[in-house]
Amino acid sequence: MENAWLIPLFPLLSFLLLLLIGKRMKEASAYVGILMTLASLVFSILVLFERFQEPSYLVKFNWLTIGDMHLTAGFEVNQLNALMLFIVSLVSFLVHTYSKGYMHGDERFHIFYAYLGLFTFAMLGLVISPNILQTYIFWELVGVGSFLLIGFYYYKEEAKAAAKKAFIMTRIGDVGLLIGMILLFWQTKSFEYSEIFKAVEAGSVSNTMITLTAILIFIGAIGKSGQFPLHTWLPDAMEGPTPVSALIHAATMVAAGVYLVAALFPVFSASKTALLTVAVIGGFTAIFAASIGIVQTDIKRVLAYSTVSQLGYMMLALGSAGYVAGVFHLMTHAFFKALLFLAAGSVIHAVHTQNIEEMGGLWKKLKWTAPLFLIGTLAISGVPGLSGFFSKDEILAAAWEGGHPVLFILALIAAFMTAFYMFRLFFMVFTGENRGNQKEVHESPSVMTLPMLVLGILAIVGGYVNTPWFGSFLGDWLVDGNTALGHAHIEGPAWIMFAATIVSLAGILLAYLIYGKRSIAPDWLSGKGGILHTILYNKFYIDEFYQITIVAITKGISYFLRFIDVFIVEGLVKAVTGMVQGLGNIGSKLQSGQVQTYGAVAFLGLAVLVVIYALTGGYLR
Amino acid sequence: MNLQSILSILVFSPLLGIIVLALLPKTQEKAVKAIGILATLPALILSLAVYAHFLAGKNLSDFSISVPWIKFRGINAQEPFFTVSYELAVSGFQLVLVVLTAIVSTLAAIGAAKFIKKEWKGYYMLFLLLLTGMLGVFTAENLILFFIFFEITLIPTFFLIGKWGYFEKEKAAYSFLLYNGLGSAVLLIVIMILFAKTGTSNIEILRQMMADPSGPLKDGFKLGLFIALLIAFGVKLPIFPLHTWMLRVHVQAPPSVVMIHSGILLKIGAYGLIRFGMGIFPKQFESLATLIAILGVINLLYGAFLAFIQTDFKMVLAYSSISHMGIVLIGLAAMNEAGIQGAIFQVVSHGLISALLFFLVGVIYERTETSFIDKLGGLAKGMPLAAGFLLAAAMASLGLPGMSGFVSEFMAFLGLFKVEPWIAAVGTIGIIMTAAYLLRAVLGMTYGKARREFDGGLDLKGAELVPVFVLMLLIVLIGVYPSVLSSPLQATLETILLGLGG
Amino acid sequence: MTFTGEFIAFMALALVAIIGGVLLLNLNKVVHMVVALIFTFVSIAGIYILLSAEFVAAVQVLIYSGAITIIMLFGIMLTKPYDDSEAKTGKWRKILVFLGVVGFAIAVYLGIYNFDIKQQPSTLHEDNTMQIGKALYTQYIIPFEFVSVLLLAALIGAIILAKREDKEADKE
Amino acid sequence: MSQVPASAFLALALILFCIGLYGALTKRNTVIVLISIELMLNAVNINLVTFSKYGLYPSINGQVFALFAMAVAAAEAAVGLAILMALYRNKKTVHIDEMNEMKN
Repeated sequence: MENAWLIPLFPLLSFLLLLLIGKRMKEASAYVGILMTLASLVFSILVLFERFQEPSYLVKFNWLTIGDMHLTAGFEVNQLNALMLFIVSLVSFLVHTYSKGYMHGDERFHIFYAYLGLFTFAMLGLVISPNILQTYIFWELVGVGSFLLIGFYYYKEEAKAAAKKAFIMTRIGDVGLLIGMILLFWQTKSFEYSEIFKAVEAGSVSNTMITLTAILIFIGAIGKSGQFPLHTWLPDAMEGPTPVSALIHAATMVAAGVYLVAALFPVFSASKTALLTVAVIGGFTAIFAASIGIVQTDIKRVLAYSTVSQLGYMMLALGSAGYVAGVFHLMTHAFFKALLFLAAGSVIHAVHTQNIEEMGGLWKKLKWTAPLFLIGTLAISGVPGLSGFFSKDEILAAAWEGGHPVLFILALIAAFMTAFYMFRLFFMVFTGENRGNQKEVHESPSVMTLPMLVLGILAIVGGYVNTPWFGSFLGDWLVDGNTALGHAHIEGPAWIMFAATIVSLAGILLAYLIYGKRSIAPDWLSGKGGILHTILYNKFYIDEFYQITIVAITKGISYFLRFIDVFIVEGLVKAVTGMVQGLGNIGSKLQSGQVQTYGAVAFLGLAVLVVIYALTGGYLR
Repeated sequence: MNLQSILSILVFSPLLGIIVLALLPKTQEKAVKAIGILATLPALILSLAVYAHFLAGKNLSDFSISVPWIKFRGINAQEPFFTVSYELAVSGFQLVLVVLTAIVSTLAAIGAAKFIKKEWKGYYMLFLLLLTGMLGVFTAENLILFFIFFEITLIPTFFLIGKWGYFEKEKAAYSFLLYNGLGSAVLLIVIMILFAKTGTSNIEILRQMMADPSGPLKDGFKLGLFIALLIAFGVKLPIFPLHTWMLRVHVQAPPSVVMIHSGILLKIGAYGLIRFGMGIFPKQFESLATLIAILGVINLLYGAFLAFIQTDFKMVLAYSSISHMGIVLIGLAAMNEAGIQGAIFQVVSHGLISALLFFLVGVIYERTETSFIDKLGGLAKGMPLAAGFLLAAAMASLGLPGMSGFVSEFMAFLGLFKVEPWIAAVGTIGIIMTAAYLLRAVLGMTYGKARREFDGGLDLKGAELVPVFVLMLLIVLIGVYPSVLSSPLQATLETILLGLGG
Repeated sequence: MTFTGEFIAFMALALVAIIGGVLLLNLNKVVHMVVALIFTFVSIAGIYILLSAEFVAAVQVLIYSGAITIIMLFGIMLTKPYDDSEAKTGKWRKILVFLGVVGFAIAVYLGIYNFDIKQQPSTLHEDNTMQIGKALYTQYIIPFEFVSVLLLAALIGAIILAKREDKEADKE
Repeated sequence: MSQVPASAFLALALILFCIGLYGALTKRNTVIVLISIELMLNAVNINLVTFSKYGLYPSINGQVFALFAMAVAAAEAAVGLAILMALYRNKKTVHIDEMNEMKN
């Protein structure tokens, strides 16, 4: 574990190397990236296994001295960190591999790999940070990696807008995090997680302050994890290449918000209000995003809203004091959502469109992709036996036990909707007639299918590390007797599991009836163009709302200030210069060229002086 | 070599270049350019040597020099002599600025070989004179000497802007001279009053004299002097509403001059505020701290909001400079280690970043003959390196961690949140706005559809890469390992905080 | 104070000088003005004699009453002194200047009216010309030579200035 | 020993000087202005000569200076008139208020 600091450095090396010499390496750049992330993965696995036996490991050194305060940097390997390291490096490695096939032929191939390296570096750095300042630093770097990759197709106006939006919206959240972090610092005199927890536990921080800082930090998580009301950037971020969506906007970065809340869980759990806020925002986002996902027609956007919804789920879990449930779902979600995105990428790669209304009947043509996509869909829908089922069950139990029946019902409805829209997606893409006009549809090369296969396996078996049946290994390990983190496993009533199963199966059935068997017209809910459909299709007009409020207000202030700048500030200056100029004009008018006038003036001056002299006798007293 | 004479050599070494240039015929362009660049090197090497001396753990006061210079009596023969000494010295803070000046100047000289299209000889002679002035400003240990160097920076800048600038260069040059002339007039009044009342113009002695409550000046009078200083350096910084001159200069001056101007000359304002405002009048600074914090936030937001709607990228950068100087004020107003250190970091960091940004703008302008955002677009295709660095520089400017902008912004806010949380909270809007306006501008230029066809070979090449790489390297170095900058500052900070009664 | 001959002479000369001056200001024709001034100059020469400066008096008559008045008359005759163009300056200036002059005169007069300096016996009237000659050729020899140079320069300058330029001459 | 006090001569000089000054500043005809200036110089000469006789140390120096002043005055009159002639040729006027070449 002493060498855990190497893990983030490999991708950084890949980034630097590719920036400098990537142009000459062309597509061989992929090997650099793959090799480096493989190294990270190997180290991560080693660290993970080491962590099973050994206690946490923490190294720090002085980074910056401010007076008598020493800010440190370093790295820490604890349970959560080790797990995150594994997840991130694994998904990153798989995506690196996958991209070799997906990005084949792009003229900025090496840049893509360089950016991937930068992002992976930042993400790995984020998860091993021992203090909140370092977390913040990598937090922002992750944002930049995401920004660069969203805007990878820089010549597309949509990509440009999406990248900008992603950066600015997450920045709004980041400022919340920054303020919360600084306030926490002045309360506890430290950025170290351990010091902060100690101070919070000792009660040296007032309750309102904890609530305030926790909520401010949560704003950061909202921004990064695409929670309502800062969620709109995430669906737009789908303008980036699909592997990027899989890596950043499904498995890792967006989960950073969840990770942050998890990492600071002792602070959150010290304030009921903060926890409730997290839970409510999470629950609302889960159902809100799911409802939008029902009507979207872009395959990636459906997945994106599903991501938002699932992240809301995790937040709900954390907010209901289900630490283990949240982290568990984070892990399983990383697997199956990455799988779904990679599979979707494979589909897009094959048919060159993202509109699901132009797909259909691809089951036979995509021999590998289709079953893998089905696995992912089943997992996310919570069908028993797959990973999503266990984690979702855990969350529902946590919500029930957390004492929020309303949130519990919200979660159930969200689960139903998830199952419904995911299978709607599945049926529309893979079954029925092909509605598009693709001539040749090829299965993707093995370099793309293999990573999907790995993820597919994990999506199936990933849940078995923490089940009510075979013991809650993950939970025990994560909590490790730390009471601040809550229980290792929440034993909910048995009916919850059945309810969850029934709900998801109902969702699947409904989707099958509408889109698979077509025994119910697709416009049963409300016809296309109906009010409900329109609202959902336009995502509740949130973007438009922001456009007419925040953006317009900002512009308004700007123009108002420009008015001040141009007319008042500049006007004052003009007034002053005008005054001087006026005086000058008067002065120059006096220069009439009349010699006698000059002489008269000079003489009058002399006369006045002489008179004064005569009257005063030479002294002015 | 005698250590004491090093600073004098450092400061006056560019004059040697002027002499050599004066002897060269105008027509030998290459030689003129080469000497113009070479003449900045002695200062660079010497300043780095001084820095190395400091790193070796030796005392910076080895370099202090004090030679009697002017001596005269007042009207009354019984009064003691007024003496003005030729005094140069460096503290850690000054050293950092001297190194910054030397680096940016060398790079700007390299840039000038590219951007300046006529009369290199005159340009480089003025440029080197300016360099001497700047180095002198940062090393002078005496108010009179400081003022002389301060004025030396004004005149060459005026001509550099007025002769080699763009279309409205004369107007820009005059408004530069007008504002800064007024500012330095106020400064001169303050210096003269201090000199007349105390009989000394040595900064260190003045500092001790002012700290003494039984000193020769009353508190109310000191407050007046401090406000005058704030105005004098506020013009330079610039503080809203004294900023309009600087917009014109940023837009009209040639890029290599703006590199110097935005990178170094604006910093003289911050330097003066810290050294004299805070150093000599700590109590007065404290009593106005809230006001300064509010001014800082106004600067920050005002610049940011206005940058958001500009159509000319140079204007965006000009307003962004105003905005960033707000952070300096915010940091200073915090009156604690974190804030002041943040402010100094911001001074250095902004110097590097804006030099880089203006260099890149210069390159882009040279290729495309416009700097309007809506006329550019899609530059990433024609000139990927320039676009990449522009984006990186913008990221540094908006305070991306891992680059110097973040460290300073972070510390400044860290400091202010301790004393004025509400003002600081309002100020954080500026962080968001910074991201918004920079991305809007930079993405507008580099991303999107290319507005025109670019032929090959437009990208950065050859000597142009040197400044870009060096500046980027320094920005990242400070961002990743801030101790490289903070360790020389510790002694200075302690002195200042001592004065603040911390 | 008794009315000695000297005093009566002074009063008469002073009166004539002042009347000449006043006429200079008030006459209408330029030539008359110059003629009025001749009276002033001559009476000033008389004053010089009262002040035991016979040589200066002689020179005064020669240069002022003679040379300068003559060239001024030439100047008047060579130009066209009478035209009907309106004056460009108002009468306000005249009033102001008049007030200023009066004020100045009063102020200075305050300084000199009781200026009673003790007289010393002097020998200025004895061989006045010889004394001047001695002073000029011994003590003031260098300034004297300079004056000659000055006069030469003035001569040449005046000629060059007054000479018509060749082109103009060709035209006419 | 003179019966007339020095202040009388000085007062005369003052009056003449004032007349000359007034003339120089108000007369339109340039020739008259020149003559007025000569009158002022004459007033000064009276002062010089007066002080050469009166005062603690009477001496010939005052008279010598008066002579120098006359020489200078003569030169001035000559040059002044020459300038006047040149100007008159160009502008066809002798009125001083129309000679505003110094304007602008």
